[in-house]
Amino acid sequence: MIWNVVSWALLLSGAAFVIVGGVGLIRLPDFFTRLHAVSIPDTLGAALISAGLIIQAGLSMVALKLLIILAFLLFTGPTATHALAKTALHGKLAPRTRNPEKTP
Amino acid sequence: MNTSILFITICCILLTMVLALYRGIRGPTLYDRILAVNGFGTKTVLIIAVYGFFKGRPDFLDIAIVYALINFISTIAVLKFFEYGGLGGFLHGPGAGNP
Amino acid sequence: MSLLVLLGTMAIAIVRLNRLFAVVILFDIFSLLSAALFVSLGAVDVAFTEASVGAGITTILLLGALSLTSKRQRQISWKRHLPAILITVAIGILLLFGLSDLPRFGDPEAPAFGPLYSRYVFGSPHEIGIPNMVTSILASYRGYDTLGETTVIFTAAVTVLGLMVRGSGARTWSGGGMDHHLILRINSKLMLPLILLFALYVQFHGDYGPGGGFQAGVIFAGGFILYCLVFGLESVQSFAPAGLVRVLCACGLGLYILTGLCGMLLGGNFLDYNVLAHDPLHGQHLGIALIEIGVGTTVAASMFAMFHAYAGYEPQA
Amino acid sequence: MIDAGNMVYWVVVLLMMTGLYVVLASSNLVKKVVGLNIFQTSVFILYISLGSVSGGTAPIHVEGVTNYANPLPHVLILTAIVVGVATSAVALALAVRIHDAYGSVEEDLIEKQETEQA
Repeated sequence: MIWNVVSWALLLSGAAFVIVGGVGLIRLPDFFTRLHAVSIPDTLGAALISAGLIIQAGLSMVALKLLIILAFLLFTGPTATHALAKTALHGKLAPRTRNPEKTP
Repeated sequence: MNTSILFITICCILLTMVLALYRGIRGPTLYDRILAVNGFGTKTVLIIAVYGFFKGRPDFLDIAIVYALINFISTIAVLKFFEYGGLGGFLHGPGAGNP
Repeated sequence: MSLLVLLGTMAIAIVRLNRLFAVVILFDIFSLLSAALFVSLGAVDVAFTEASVGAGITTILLLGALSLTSKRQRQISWKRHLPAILITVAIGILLLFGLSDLPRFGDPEAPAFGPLYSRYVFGSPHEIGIPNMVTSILASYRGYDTLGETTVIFTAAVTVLGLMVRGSGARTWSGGGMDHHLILRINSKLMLPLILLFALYVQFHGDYGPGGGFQAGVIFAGGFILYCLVFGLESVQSFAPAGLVRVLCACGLGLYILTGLCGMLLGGNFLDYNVLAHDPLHGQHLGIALIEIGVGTTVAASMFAMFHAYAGYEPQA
Repeated sequence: MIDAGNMVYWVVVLLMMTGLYVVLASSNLVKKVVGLNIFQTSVFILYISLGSVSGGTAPIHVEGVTNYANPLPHVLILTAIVVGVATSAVALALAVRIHDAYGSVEEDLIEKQETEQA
């Protein structure tokens, strides 16, 4: 019973983080700030939701697969975002700064 | 109770997918679109995992793993296309892929 | 349900965009969405295929074609729009009329659930002896169909190679990797064995869960494509030379046909696996495993060969 | 005809129409291929939804479950997807060669060149 409650709490908080990331993707002003928004559901949201599901699955093959999924996500997500930021910088996309000329 | 919690989680992820979709359609830069695709892939992975539990047959997590992998590969392909203007060598010189 | 609305939105957004690069990206999202829809409709094997093929290979091939052609679409004149809209609306109205004849969605009395359905669904666990009915139909009941599809893929690969590769295709390339992405290079190196291992798991687990030769082949090719993208085209030449890949394309198809012929030699029909071993169930297992390997080899080699043809193409002056 | 259960069919028709429209209206050959792919996806969804049954699960045998979705359309569509990507690869290869020969993948520009040569 207590594990059920823990699992629900993890799932709901994970969902909350996913939503926060989504809102950030819309609301933040430029590309580099939006990168931050995407990494929240990629890492924390995915970790919390998988943890909640693992508790529900118990010790089984399903839990192992969930762990593999989590590992892949934690591996690929930051790598892809990093490469993306690097490519954007190379592609002459300037981050938005306090410089009044650049603020829209 | 458990199913309703799972349902709420699915709804939250779907809402975020809609938001990412908005970013993917609106742009403004192409990097934003790639970012949207990348985020969208992660959310699809999560939604498939949660959906399996919601339906009571969580044996299909393999699909979620494929998503995570393929999403990574296609993101890298897009980046490569961008930076080098092609999938292979320097076909048109670096930076030629920039629109 | 909401997935459907999203799909519709995506399609319309694709129509409206003129920048082809954005179109490709949106198409990537579109196939992710349709795969999620397939999962929710219970078609896990189809979702598996769509996820690996639609979102992976199609996107990469479209990008390859874009890099060799123009990146923008010209504005379309109204002369072209109007007849297209008229034809589309007319056909749409006809299709809507056709809808009224379709059975209700999810109706268990629909014609699709006749005797054939019962035979496949309830006969397969006894006759073939594997839990995944999709695999048993794909490889055993309708093995002829799958042989045809594999031949189509082989032919497509041959056509693409014929169109895009000049000379022996064994030219050496230099400097094609993503050299300054250090983190990406190291992580890809770590990912590659995991991807290949997972592809093998999909290949051999296809009897029990979603997966099989088609999906495994695509994932296998995907791993090599990732390596090619990050480290340059020539890096793969040492262990997967172009000639070997082409031979493998044919070998997979050959294995499939040979398995079928073995059935004939042992006294059964073409692609009859019951006679392959001492008892029918064993024979079925053996036959399905063999032709899945054949399909996987052909698909992996064809996909990789096609990627290589696009990536290594030099435009003529 | 208009109820939530049949919404899948409506989306299928919508996707078919958009795919057809892209194929007809756009002059760019690569975009035409994308349109063909959209059209193809709509056919896939139609087949799969015809084979699905309310309350049915994925057609992988487990003890105690008797209500499965129809596996036959799944097989047809599974192979159709892989064949679809193979044929689009051929189409794109042709587009690349056309670009080599004419310097463009826009239909009207190619036609103009053809008429000038004739």
